[in-house]
Amino acid sequence: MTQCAIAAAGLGAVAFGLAMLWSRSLYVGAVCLLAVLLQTALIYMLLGAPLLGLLQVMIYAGAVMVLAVVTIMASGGGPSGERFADFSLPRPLAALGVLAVAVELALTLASTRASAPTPAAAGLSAAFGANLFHAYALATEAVTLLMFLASLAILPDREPS
Amino acid sequence: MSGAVWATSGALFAVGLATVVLRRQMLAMLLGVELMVAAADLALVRGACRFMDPEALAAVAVVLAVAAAEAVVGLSLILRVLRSGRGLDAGELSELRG
Amino acid sequence: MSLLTSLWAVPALGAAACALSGRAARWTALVFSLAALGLSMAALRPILVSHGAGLLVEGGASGLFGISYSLSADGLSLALVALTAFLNLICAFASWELEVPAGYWAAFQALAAAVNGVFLARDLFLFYVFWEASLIPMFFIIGLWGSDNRRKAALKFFLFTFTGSIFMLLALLAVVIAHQRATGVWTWSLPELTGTDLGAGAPWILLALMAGFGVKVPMVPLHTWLPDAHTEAPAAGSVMLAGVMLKMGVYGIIRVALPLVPGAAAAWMPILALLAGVNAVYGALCAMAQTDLKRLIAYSSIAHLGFCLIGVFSGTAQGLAGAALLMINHGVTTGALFLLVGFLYERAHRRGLSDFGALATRAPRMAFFFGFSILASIGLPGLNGFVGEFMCLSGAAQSPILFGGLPFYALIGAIGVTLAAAYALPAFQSVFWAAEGPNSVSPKVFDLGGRESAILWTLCALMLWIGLAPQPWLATLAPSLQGLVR
Amino acid sequence: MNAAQVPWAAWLLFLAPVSAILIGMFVVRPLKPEWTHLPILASCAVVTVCALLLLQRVLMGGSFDLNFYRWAGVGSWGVDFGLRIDGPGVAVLSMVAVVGSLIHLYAASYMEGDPGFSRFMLVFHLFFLAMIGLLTANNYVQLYLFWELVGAASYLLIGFWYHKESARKAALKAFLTNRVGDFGFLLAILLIIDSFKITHFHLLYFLVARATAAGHAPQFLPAIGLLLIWAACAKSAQFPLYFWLPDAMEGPTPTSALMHAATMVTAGVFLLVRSWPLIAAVPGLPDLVAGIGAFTAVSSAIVAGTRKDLKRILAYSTVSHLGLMMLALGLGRVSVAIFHLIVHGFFKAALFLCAGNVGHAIHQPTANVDEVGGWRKALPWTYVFFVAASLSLAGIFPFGGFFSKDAIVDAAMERGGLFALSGLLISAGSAFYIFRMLFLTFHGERPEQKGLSAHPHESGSGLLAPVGLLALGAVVIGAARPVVETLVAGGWTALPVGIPGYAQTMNLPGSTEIPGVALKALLIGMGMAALGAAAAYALTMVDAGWDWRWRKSSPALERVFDSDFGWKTLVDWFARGVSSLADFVGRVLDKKWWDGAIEGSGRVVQAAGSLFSDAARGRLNEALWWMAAGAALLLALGAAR
Amino acid sequence: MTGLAIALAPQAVLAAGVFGALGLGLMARPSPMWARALAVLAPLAALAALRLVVPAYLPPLVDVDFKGLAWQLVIYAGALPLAICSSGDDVETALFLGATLGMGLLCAAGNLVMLFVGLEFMSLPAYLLVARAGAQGRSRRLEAAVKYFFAGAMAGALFLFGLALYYGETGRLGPGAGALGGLGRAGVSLMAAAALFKIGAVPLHWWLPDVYEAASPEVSGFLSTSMKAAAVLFLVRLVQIAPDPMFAVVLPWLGAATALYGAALALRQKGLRRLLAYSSLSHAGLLVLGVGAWARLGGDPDALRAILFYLAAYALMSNGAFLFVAATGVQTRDDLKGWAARSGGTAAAFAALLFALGGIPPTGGFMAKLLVFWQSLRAGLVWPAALAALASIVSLGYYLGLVRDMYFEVPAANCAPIDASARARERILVLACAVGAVVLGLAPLLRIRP
Repeated sequence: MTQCAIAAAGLGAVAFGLAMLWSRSLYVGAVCLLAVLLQTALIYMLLGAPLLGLLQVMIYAGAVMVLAVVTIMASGGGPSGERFADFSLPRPLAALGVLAVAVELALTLASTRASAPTPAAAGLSAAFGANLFHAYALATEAVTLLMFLASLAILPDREPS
Repeated sequence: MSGAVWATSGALFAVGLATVVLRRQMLAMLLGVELMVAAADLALVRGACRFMDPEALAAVAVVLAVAAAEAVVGLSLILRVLRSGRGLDAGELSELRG
Repeated sequence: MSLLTSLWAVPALGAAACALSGRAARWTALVFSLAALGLSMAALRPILVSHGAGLLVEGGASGLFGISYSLSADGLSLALVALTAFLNLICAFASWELEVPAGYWAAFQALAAAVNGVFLARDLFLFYVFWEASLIPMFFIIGLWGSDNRRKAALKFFLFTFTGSIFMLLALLAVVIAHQRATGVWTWSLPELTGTDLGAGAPWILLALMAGFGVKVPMVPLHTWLPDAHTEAPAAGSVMLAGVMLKMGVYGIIRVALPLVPGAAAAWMPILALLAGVNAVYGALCAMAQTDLKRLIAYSSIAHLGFCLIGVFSGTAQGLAGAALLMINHGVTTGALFLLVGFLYERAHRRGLSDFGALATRAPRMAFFFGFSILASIGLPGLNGFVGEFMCLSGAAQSPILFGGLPFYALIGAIGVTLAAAYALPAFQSVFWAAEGPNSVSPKVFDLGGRESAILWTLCALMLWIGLAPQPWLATLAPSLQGLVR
Repeated sequence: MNAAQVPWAAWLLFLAPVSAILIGMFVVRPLKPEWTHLPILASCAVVTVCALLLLQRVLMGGSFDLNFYRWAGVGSWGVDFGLRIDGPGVAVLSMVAVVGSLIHLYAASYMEGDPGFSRFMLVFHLFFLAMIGLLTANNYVQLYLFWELVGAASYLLIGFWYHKESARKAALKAFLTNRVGDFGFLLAILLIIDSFKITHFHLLYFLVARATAAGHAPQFLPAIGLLLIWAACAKSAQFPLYFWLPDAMEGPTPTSALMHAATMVTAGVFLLVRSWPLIAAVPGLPDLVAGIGAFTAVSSAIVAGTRKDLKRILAYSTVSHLGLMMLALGLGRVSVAIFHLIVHGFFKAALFLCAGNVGHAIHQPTANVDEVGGWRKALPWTYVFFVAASLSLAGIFPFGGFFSKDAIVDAAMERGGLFALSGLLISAGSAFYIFRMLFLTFHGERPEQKGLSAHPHESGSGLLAPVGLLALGAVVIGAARPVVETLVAGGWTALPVGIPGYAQTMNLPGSTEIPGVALKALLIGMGMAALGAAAAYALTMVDAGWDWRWRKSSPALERVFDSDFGWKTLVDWFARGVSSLADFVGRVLDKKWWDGAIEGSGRVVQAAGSLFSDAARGRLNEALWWMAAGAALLLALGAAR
Repeated sequence: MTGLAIALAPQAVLAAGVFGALGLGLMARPSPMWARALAVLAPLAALAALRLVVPAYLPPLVDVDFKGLAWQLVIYAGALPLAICSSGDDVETALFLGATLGMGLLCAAGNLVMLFVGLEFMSLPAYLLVARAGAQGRSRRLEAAVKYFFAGAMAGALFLFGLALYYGETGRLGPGAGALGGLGRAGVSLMAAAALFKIGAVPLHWWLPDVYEAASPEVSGFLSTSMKAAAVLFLVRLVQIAPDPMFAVVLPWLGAATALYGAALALRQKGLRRLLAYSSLSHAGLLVLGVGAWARLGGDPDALRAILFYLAAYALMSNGAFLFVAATGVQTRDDLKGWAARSGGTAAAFAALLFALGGIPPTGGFMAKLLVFWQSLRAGLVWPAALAALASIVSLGYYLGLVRDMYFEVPAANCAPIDASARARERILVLACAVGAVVLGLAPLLRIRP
């Protein structure tokens, strides 16, 4: 049962992704991305990592997407002109290049044995929480400092002395 | 049917890549990057659950934070370019060449 | 600071001293040149006493990666070091009245230091470092104080030699690696490396080494930098370039290329000897076609070194000794010729054969010295040019390499000797004897002064001395080449 | 025999000229250039005395061969320099010394007032020293050294009046032709060292004799012989390489007299005499030498008869007489060849100096047949000396020339066949051209000639005395026949050398005795000479205008004679070929193609650089596309295996 | 916890530095002197702390070994010039220290996640530093920063997806995964792409010239030395953690191609900074060749020592070159004409640096190139070494071209005289770097152990 739920969520995510790619206006793109993120959070929960799903929703869907929407509003991102960038080589060829990457990925993924899904262990998310602050303590601290540094980006430039 | 998760993450990654490479507006490209990272996280989580490995989950959490930081930096840079009057179009940015 | 180290360290210090001494740079240069000459004589004395058999070795503690600071000197290398010191002194005198910055004198001292380093190095790494380091001072000498299109010539000179020597570096590395694979020891010292089994790669390594040294000698296909570099360099620069830097190539072949890959060298010797023969004839033919006096002398250098290589590749005792002596002779004779062309250029700022006429009446001394040097250069017996060429050709005649049973290389060499007169004398005639042409600048040429004559008298005396009594010179040079005799 | 026992005369032979040149150059020339000739004349005197003393010593059997010092040597290979005073050497040496001194005397007054006087005298004496060295060398390398020095001196002297274009061209032609000859000589020396390991004459004679006796002559002996003949042909102006001698007349008359008549040109014959055992050991070579000699002699005698310039007539005459010497040598008569060399030295020098006086009479370096005529009265002394010398040249009985020239003709007759015919033709020919010159210059004014209107005046005593002595010598020299005979006989005999079994005298490949005056030879020789003289008289005195008439009537024929039967045009064509080859190699092949290709490679790299940098148009999307493509490439490579 | 503190002492010091810089921001009117002092003190303290560190392996994230320590030494030393010449703006100092800290973390990374965190930690502040630092050319710097950001973000995403694939196959985030199947190898390839992006290998190099040209010279110097060293270590660690035969084959040829590409393009550049950027690309190619040789030799310590020596020498040379641009304000090659006549001292130093960059013997540059050629020949990579040799010949074309412009050309008529006192700090540093580069050349004889 969870399997078809996962599949459905997956399909939904891909659909919204494609919508984001094709959407002319940035608003629609942002909303589609939000939907994709929610779908993946759902998949996390289905796979047995509810805490992570919650984290995803909180950090990603919440903070990041809000920032994105605000920026789009600031830039007046209504339906603007040309959707795709122009390339020195003709555009379909450019698309073909990207397609090649996708095909390669699909091939490598297809070659993996589809192993049977094991039901998520009960205590996984608990262990995950503890692990975050013991084994990966260094990483978490480093990341928090990184976020703090990233916030410096907002400070305006020094007026040229 | 865990292959489905692989399929979705692969597809999402491809779409994200297409968005980054093909779209003209920088903001859309940024969204594309976020999509690619989400796809990678999905694959990681699937692996973590399969191997019952809390470490991988912690890794995904860390990656989420990093992606957030990255988004902040990206958005601020794009805004600054916007405010300096060069618009959202990536094609405009070709003063440095040769 | 032991003797051999001082041989290259003193000129190096001299370079620094000249750079710092501003106006009095020429005096510092003179002092250091004299010191260098004295030191080289002191080093040469034990060799002379023991009839050229001695070998001085110095240093040797192995540093990092098997590299060790070790020098060695025998008859040949000390003779070349003495030649460098002598020519450096001559150049100091020759450019005494030029108004040039201190850098000019520093560059010459640095050049002498680097070249001495090449002749004394026992460690291949040290050999390569000095080999490339000698390019920098010459690059500046040609570039800064050369004549009109000196920039292109300087860059072409540097790039040409660098290209050759970078492939030489790869070859040296291959030998060092092969040695380590065989013995498990990293070492760059030449005596230990000779005789390593290089297996299938030997011909390639020989080719790369010959490319590196061939550019410097120059061997014909790799020679096109020489005419430009010589024509654009200042007088003293051409003297040092022709007198000493070309010998680094031949010294490299004798000391590094042939001993390192004896098997491949023996197999390829006929081809190499043929190339040497081509060098001699090709250089003479090109010289006949030149209209610029200095360019003509440059091509004559190619021809002379073609004989030198015939002697080296003949593999006979007198061939090798003749080649070594020819290196010294060429330094003296071509040095004198370049000085004369330099003095001519100082006065009239022109070098074309048709730019002058009837200089014999205006400048009889210059005519005498130029005639004397030209005769020495084309190998008139009794002067120094003949001794070297005769022994090289005699070596070629007796050499085991035969081309269809005939001493073919002696034949090519003899043709080269004959052609020598065909380019040298017409040049002498058109500058000194022919009547003044329409655009002749002869009126601006006044005769040589006392200083210039003194320099040229010493060179002419040396030419005559080596021509009539070469035996003491041969005694010091020959023993150090025993190894290559087949 | 060590250095101490060497007679002081031998030392002085070299010391005098060297010190004279050094004093002249460093002391006299800077102070008083016009006195340069004084130390030089003194040295000439000393050299003459020494030469005669050495002659007397060798006659008494005192010849020696000694190595002084090792010139250059490495391991087993070595060349020593030394001195060899023996029969042929000292014979030619004394002729050179006597004739040379007289010509120096003549030159001192002839060149007076010339701006380059001191330069001339110094180089003139340098040549003299080189000639001495050549004659007394005891090995091939030392001989080659002086051989080249003589060539260089002749270059400087022919080109003495360098403001004249023709003199410069002649000097260069002379030197380059000699260089071509020396190419052969150098190769010969190299092969000698390769085959015999030594270059000393007397050791070589012994080794060659032993080798030929044992039947296994070294592989390169024929080549060595041929190359030596090639060198001799260049220096002694024989057929293939003679064309430089007539042009060498551009030099001042003393030069022509000393070098291009008496001494330098005979060096080639002397070389063949020195290496005669080597050449005789190879079956075909002596006949080749004789053939070349005969052909050159006949052809140049004919051409001499057609020349207008006096000195050129004498030049072709010299070529002819050298051919005679080669012929004598080829026929095996070594001493006859040397004797004719000595006699020829005297009368040809006298003739040249007379020609010099004739030119001097009208203040020109040389005179043309048109500018002279009927000067018997105006230049009485010159006329007398000219007659004496020309009689000696023609080989008329009592005069010196008869004894040597007819000995050759006699040998030719004895050999018979073509050589006999050429012998007769030469006798007639030489009589014809010398008497034609005599009659045209001194007898019968002709309308085509300026004659007395050029109001010539006799030269001063300084010029006449040396000519007189030489003319006297030309007449008297015939008596020296037995002296030369004994000298040459000792030429190749053993000299005290430490090789065991060397003591015995070698059997001489050629006969050294000079036949006495055979009646048959007398008649034939005199007959042909008379015939030649009569023809000359007929074509110059009886039909006075003949000389000019045939030139106008058949200009084509004149062109044939001018170009020496087409040989000169062939040589010019070859010279132009070589220089155009050099131009092609030097300018097109080296500069344009090869150098251009190398510099071109630099431009190729720059073009590649600009191609890439145009591709980088700085667009962000394109950059990312390339990144994606790069990642795809790595993926493909990663998954490939 | 204490073990971690000791193992990561230098990183801790830098973190304190970052907090200090941020603290400065809070003060009302912070005088630039404080920020500048902090910028210099922090790396020096880190260098001092480096001596305390004892190599330790603290699973899963941290693995400090001699290699890591040596690399940190080179990175912090490479960061000093930018620290000394910093403009005293506290935000800039924070960003600079943050980037340096990121590199430190990367050196201590034990597994792929920490490697990724280190990568991002050093990249993000770098994007901002490029956008912010520097006096003029603000719009060009912004454009460069955006390009740098997007390229970096995409590389990060590629790395992540590669990590996911690798984890999907092996179930491990760290070393010790044994032979890899198809999925694992694909993952490794993607991760390698991210590393090669950071170094600037050919297909992934497009950002490098624009960033180095637009950023202020000191920042470019910092990026081209310390950042490149970190990127090389990133590749080395990646090869160590996930060894794959693909590296030994692809890296040498990719390195040779990058070297040739960089040299060919630098040959025709008119702008001096863009020329130095492409020359840095060419040197990156040689480094990749070095890593390829090291991978092919199966992780031979000698090969690693060669790479490290190259990075140390390059740190001196590249910083020196960019500082010369900063000190003299030279924009194009024509401004450089006749420079020796106008200011001898800096011209001589720059000439020495150019000779070093070109690999001419008495200098460190030659020693570095020799070692890389040596190791690649040892690994049997004859043809890539020959191509790299060809590249260094082409590179001489422009290095010597610059020396020719400086010395042999006549200065343009209307050029203003140079006052030697301006930007004294940069001039002194250029001289110091030049002397360092030459002394390093004699390393083997003076037994300096890299």
